Amino acid sequence: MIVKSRSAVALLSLSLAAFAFTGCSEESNAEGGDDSTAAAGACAPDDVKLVGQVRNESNPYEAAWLEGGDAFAKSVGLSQERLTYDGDSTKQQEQISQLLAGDTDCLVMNILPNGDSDTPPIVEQAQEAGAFLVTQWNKPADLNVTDYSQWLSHITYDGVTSGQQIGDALADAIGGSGGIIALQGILDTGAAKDRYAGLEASLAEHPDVKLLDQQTANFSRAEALEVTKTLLTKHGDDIKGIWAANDDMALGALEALKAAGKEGKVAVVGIDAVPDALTAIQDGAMTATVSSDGPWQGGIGLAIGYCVATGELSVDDITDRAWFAEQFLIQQDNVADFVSPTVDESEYACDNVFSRSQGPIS
Amino acid sequence: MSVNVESAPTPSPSAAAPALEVRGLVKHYPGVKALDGVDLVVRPHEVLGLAGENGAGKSTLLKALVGLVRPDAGEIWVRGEKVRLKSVVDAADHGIGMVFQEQSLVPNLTAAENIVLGAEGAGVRRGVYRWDTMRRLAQEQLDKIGSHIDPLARTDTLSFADRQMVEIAKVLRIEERTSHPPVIILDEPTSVLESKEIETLFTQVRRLREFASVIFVSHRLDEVLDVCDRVSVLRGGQSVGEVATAGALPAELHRMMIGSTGADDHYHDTAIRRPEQEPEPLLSVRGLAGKTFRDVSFDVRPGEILGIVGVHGSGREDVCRALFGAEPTSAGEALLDGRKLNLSDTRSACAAGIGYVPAERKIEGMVGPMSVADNMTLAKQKARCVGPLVSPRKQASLVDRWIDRLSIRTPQRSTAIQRLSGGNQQKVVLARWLVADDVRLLLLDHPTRGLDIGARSEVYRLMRELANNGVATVLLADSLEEAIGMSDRIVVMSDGRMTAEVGCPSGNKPTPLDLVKEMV
Amino acid sequence: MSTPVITKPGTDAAVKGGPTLSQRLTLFMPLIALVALLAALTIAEPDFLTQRSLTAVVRTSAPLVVLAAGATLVVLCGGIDLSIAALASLSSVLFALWLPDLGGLTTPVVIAVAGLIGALQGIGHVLLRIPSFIMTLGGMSIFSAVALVISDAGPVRVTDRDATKWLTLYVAGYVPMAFAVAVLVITLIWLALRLTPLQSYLTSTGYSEASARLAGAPVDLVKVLAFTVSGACAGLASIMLVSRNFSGSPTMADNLLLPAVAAIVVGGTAITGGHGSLWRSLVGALVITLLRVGLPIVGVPSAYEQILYGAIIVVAVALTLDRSKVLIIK
Amino acid sequence: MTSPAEDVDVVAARPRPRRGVSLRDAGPPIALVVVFLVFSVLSPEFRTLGNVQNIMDTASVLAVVTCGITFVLLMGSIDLSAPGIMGAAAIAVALLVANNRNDHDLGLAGVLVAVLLAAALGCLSGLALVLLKVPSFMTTLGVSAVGLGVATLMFNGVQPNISDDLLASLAVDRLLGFSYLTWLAAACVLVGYLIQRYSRLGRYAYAIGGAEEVLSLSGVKVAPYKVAIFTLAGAFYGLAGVMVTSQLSAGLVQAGKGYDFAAITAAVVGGTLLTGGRGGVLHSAVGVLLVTVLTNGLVQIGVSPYWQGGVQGLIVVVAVAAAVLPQRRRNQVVK
Repeated sequence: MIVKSRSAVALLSLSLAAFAFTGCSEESNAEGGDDSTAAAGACAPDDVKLVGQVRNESNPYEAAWLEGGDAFAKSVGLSQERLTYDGDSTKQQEQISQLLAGDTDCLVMNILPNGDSDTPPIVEQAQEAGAFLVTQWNKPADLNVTDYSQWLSHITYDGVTSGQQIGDALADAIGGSGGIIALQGILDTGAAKDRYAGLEASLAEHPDVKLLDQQTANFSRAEALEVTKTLLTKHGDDIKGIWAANDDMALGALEALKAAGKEGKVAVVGIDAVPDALTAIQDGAMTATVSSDGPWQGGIGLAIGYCVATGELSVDDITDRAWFAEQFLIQQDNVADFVSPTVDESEYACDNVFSRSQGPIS
Repeated sequence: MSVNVESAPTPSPSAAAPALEVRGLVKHYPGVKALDGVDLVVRPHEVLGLAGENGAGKSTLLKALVGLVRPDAGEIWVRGEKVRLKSVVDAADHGIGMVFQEQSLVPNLTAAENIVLGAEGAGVRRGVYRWDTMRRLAQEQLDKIGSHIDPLARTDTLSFADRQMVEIAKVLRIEERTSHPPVIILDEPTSVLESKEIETLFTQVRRLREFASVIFVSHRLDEVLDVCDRVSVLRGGQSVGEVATAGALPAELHRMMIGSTGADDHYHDTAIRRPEQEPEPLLSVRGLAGKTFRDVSFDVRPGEILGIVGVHGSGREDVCRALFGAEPTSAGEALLDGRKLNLSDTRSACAAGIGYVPAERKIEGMVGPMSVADNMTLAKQKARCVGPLVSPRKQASLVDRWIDRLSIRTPQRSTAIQRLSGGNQQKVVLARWLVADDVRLLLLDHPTRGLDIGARSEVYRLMRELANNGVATVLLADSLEEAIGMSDRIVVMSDGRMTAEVGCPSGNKPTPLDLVKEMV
Repeated sequence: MSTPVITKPGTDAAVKGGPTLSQRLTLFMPLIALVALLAALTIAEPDFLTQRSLTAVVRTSAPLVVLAAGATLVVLCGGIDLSIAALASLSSVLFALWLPDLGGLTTPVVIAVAGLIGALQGIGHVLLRIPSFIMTLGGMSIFSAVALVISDAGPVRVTDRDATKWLTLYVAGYVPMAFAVAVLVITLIWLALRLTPLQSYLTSTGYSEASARLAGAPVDLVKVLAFTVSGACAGLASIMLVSRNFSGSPTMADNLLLPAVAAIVVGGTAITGGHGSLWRSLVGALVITLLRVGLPIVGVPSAYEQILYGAIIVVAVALTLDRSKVLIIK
Repeated sequence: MTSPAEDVDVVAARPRPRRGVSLRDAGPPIALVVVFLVFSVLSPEFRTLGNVQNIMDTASVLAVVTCGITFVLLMGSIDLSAPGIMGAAAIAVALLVANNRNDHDLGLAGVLVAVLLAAALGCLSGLALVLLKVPSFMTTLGVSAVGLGVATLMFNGVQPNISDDLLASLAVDRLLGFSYLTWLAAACVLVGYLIQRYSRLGRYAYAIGGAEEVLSLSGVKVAPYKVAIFTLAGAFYGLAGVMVTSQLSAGLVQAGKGYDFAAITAAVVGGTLLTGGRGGVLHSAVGVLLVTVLTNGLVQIGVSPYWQGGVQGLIVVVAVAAAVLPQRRRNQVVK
């Protein structure tokens, strides 16, 4: 028996080794394998190593983000190394520090920090290692990009505005008065905080709209389903509208409404413009969402880093290093324009990378 | 093999040939020659008694007969055909089944399931249980032995006696694997039964004789003579003879078993004359009561060996554990040197200089994978420490000294204890209490269980030595003979109460029968 | 009293001793697995075998090592501690909250409190006779709940970084302080066991609790002690995490639970208790860390990464588990 | 359980008092009723029919998962593979029925395939257990990771949304006030109970948890049954994954997140012992309801969501303590 199991082990481990190789060989060409210590801003285009890190590939928005990164890398004849950390802050830090322990002279990182509090250590390590860093979405308000030479840029969408825009859209949809419930995102993220602030602002302008209840569903479709179900039974028909801090939760809420047979009777709004949400808007199941362009975000971060690394762009020339990207409120009338987001190559041109900037983060 | 349930068992055509025959069976264990050329003949429809001291090789022989042990040499013949038994199932296919001493039932299944386990036959169709069929199959078996228990009762809710009935019923299933009358082995079936249950068991055995051959193993010679047609005696792994039970006396059987006359000298009674005026009692138990015993009072003096005897359920084991703080007490007290013992945990008992050797050596006595040295010093850590720290040198010399003194056979002191033979394991467990030279009271629960004769006589000698050096001992003996042979005084317990206290000085020992009267 | 001497030899003869070759092999199997994995990663990505990246690996592994080492004690005496990760998260929050008031004292205080919480679990386990699995499963959810509430479900920034700066330094320029501390902790615990009867008590409890009790070993005390150390280690681990993230968060260490248990078992410690050591867990933790950060860094796509991770830990355990020491495999 | 045929003296000679057992069996249902009444008094919303429906709907998935894990626990093994297996099944079914990623439209067949995939994964942990002799704790941990990997592979960056009417309707349409999913879960519990009571597999699962060695002594080969049990459990997880997909009408890799410990908790609260051999599907079902009612009730009376996990943890400890205390013995081994 032991003998049998031993041999079984041997067999398994062999096949594993083989597996490991196939698994790795795909990527091994991604590494520029020479240790030429090029000073910052003077890397040969071929030496640049592009890395994009998001939570996981099992979420449409972030998967699209990585696709965008690949697209840009392809456009400059390189390839992007994909990293994912399963929404696990610890694992993200571990990956970053491991990554920065390698050859960092021409390393360009386009990072989606798990939460505000994860940004500082990432920035400091990048600064120390001299890698070119672009972060998106999450950063503590009191952390200034300009204090670091290697932290080229922090890009985000104006959560307050988007939160308010969909808030107003929701208010109009329910005829300016009635009860609504709010589904919050991961409370630790700037995005969640700003968007909720936007909702409050909108509520201030619509006194007749009453916020019946607010719970966090952690940006998760499944959690949103459960929370909404419970809130529906708790408040019943008082609920006229549902404000969700992102589309995944909005879609979860839609399912809950479907199960309760209230589909179409309750207005639902979200943010991010993920494909499912857009179709939902087309069918009139959802009222509104706000565009955020995953593919573009995946590309632009790398583009900025690439331009600086290759010296085509100097950090000092960047006017606003922490800036809002342009976004649109999407409703049934204009949804058609956004169903297939396209990124124009020209937007990645080094003199044009800030074309979507809406000005500095206030 | 026929799975025909209804047909009543028919006597086999080859009734003339022995149902089972064993020729020159040999089995070695590390350090022990368990079987040394055993011969055995079981005729159809007879009850053959198998007698022998512990370690005479009975259990090994039985295991060989049901395929749990592969003999190194010798042959097993079933109804005139030579067989190699590779497993219990294999043995069953040849019509040999055994009721194990430690019961082999699944506690959380019903009696019916246990009876048909592994051979459900019609009870299961395409993996689906048919409880009614199941119940019927089981009922048939139970009827054979005239037991009235409910087949669908969960096994662990049955009394021990009923569980044994279930075991017998389970074994009888092998009839369906062979057309011949089966051979049923009963290993120490009575050791844990009360007299009433024993009677029912005996009627079962006689009933079995109708359609099967039976090998009946028991310590209690009177029982053996009572229920068996013939008795075959083993000693030191060899068959030393046969006795036709008609008119035979326990004494002569016993003589064959121990190979000499009288019980006493076998137990090395060094016949030391104790001082006339009795010393003050070391341990005085006063009105001790617990779950299974009440109102127990006795004294043990320094250098005295007190035997406690009683059938299963007499509560003597629990008294022993209670004194060591391993069993809760509800009333009474125990004084050591007039100082009240704290019976709430084993720690304080150890601290007070009490040592306990449990019956279940492998489960409760030793830590199998741990080294001989660590096992030996487990209880008396101080003995191997300098201040708070362990001194390997001190431990080594201490352990080596005791390995030598008790002549423990072990490759190194670092060998895992589970790799030693039973006798040496027991000596290590005993040494555990001696290493610190501070033990004053030893509680020995079946200290010689499962040891071969040599190991046992060494344990006896060690007990004597300790007694002569003033250690008081409470002994739960393996057999009445052992109790009588070893003890200076014997307390008899029955159903949780003390029924008698018998003086047992060397030269003037009571007979087993004297005690049995008090036990039941 | 003088001790009895037995002169007559017994009938038992000696048995041959000494471990077999396969046993010797399984003894070093964890190390072999570690080296093999490192080799595989290097083949896949030559740059991986540099002093800098190896330093990064050990620096990264430090919290996991400490967590695993602590829990190993509980596993050694036959239990399991599922609460370590949640307790570490809670501790990280406590640290961040208390730092402003307690200053330099915070580190010892947090470790002490964590140890105390661990002890409480141990006491509940031995007094109420609740299986450790359940006890710590309950503890896990309770600690996370408390952490969420006191931190209001968000991270707590640590502004005064000097308090944890020392953990980010390097010993002799190369060895990360955090890892050095981890190794130091293991060494201390190991010595405390080796030099005192504790080792015997722990091992006997793990192998055969009944025997240990009937030999008068302080089984309950040993268990409580194990849980206490396990808790304290969780506390220390949390401080290492804080020193890395400059913040404490109620979910910071949660994802380290299963890796920590995996590290223990991959190290070859029997999950049934008795057999094993803290050093094995150290090696196991390094293996797991290599899998966690190594695979993605050498460019294994995340999907394959998970599949490999799953398959490798199973195989690793199959190789490192010394079956002669473990009777039933459930 | 007690049998008329037992004669008196036998009853007297019973080895163990029955009290502990009966308490373990009766305790959880009583607790369930009590908890329900308490919340009904505290919160008017709680006692509404709508909320009862909501509770049952919420419980349905957990109930199915717990069904599967119960068999593993009965054997005395443990199973942490639910998240991975559920994820894989969820994506698989989403890709096989009518969806937005490809033009498969296998309908029920798709569901079947997904469940089979899950069963295969379960079988994998069983095989690793009996062939490689690796503790189930680790094999299932590994299989969970493998399952997540497989799921991520199939997910491939684009959310599969299902348009299959049957699957979509399961979560929405109602029969006698309860969604079809709830009825499906009820059916699973029933099937589980039948397997446990009337199939050799189920009974042997008990026996393995009770006294594995006796089985082999009786000539039963245990290994195949162990593998079969893990396969069965995998199938249940797979079905649960399908149910999640129909609830969200989309395949999520994280479909099974957190269901491993949740299911173990529920089973244990219901009176299924981790040591194996005791409890069963019905016990676990009660446990599931108990846990779900608690969570829902706490939300209804407005307890912060953060506390809810903690309260559950407390309940588990209390439940087990209540079950074991009546029959604690000196020198008893508790791992």
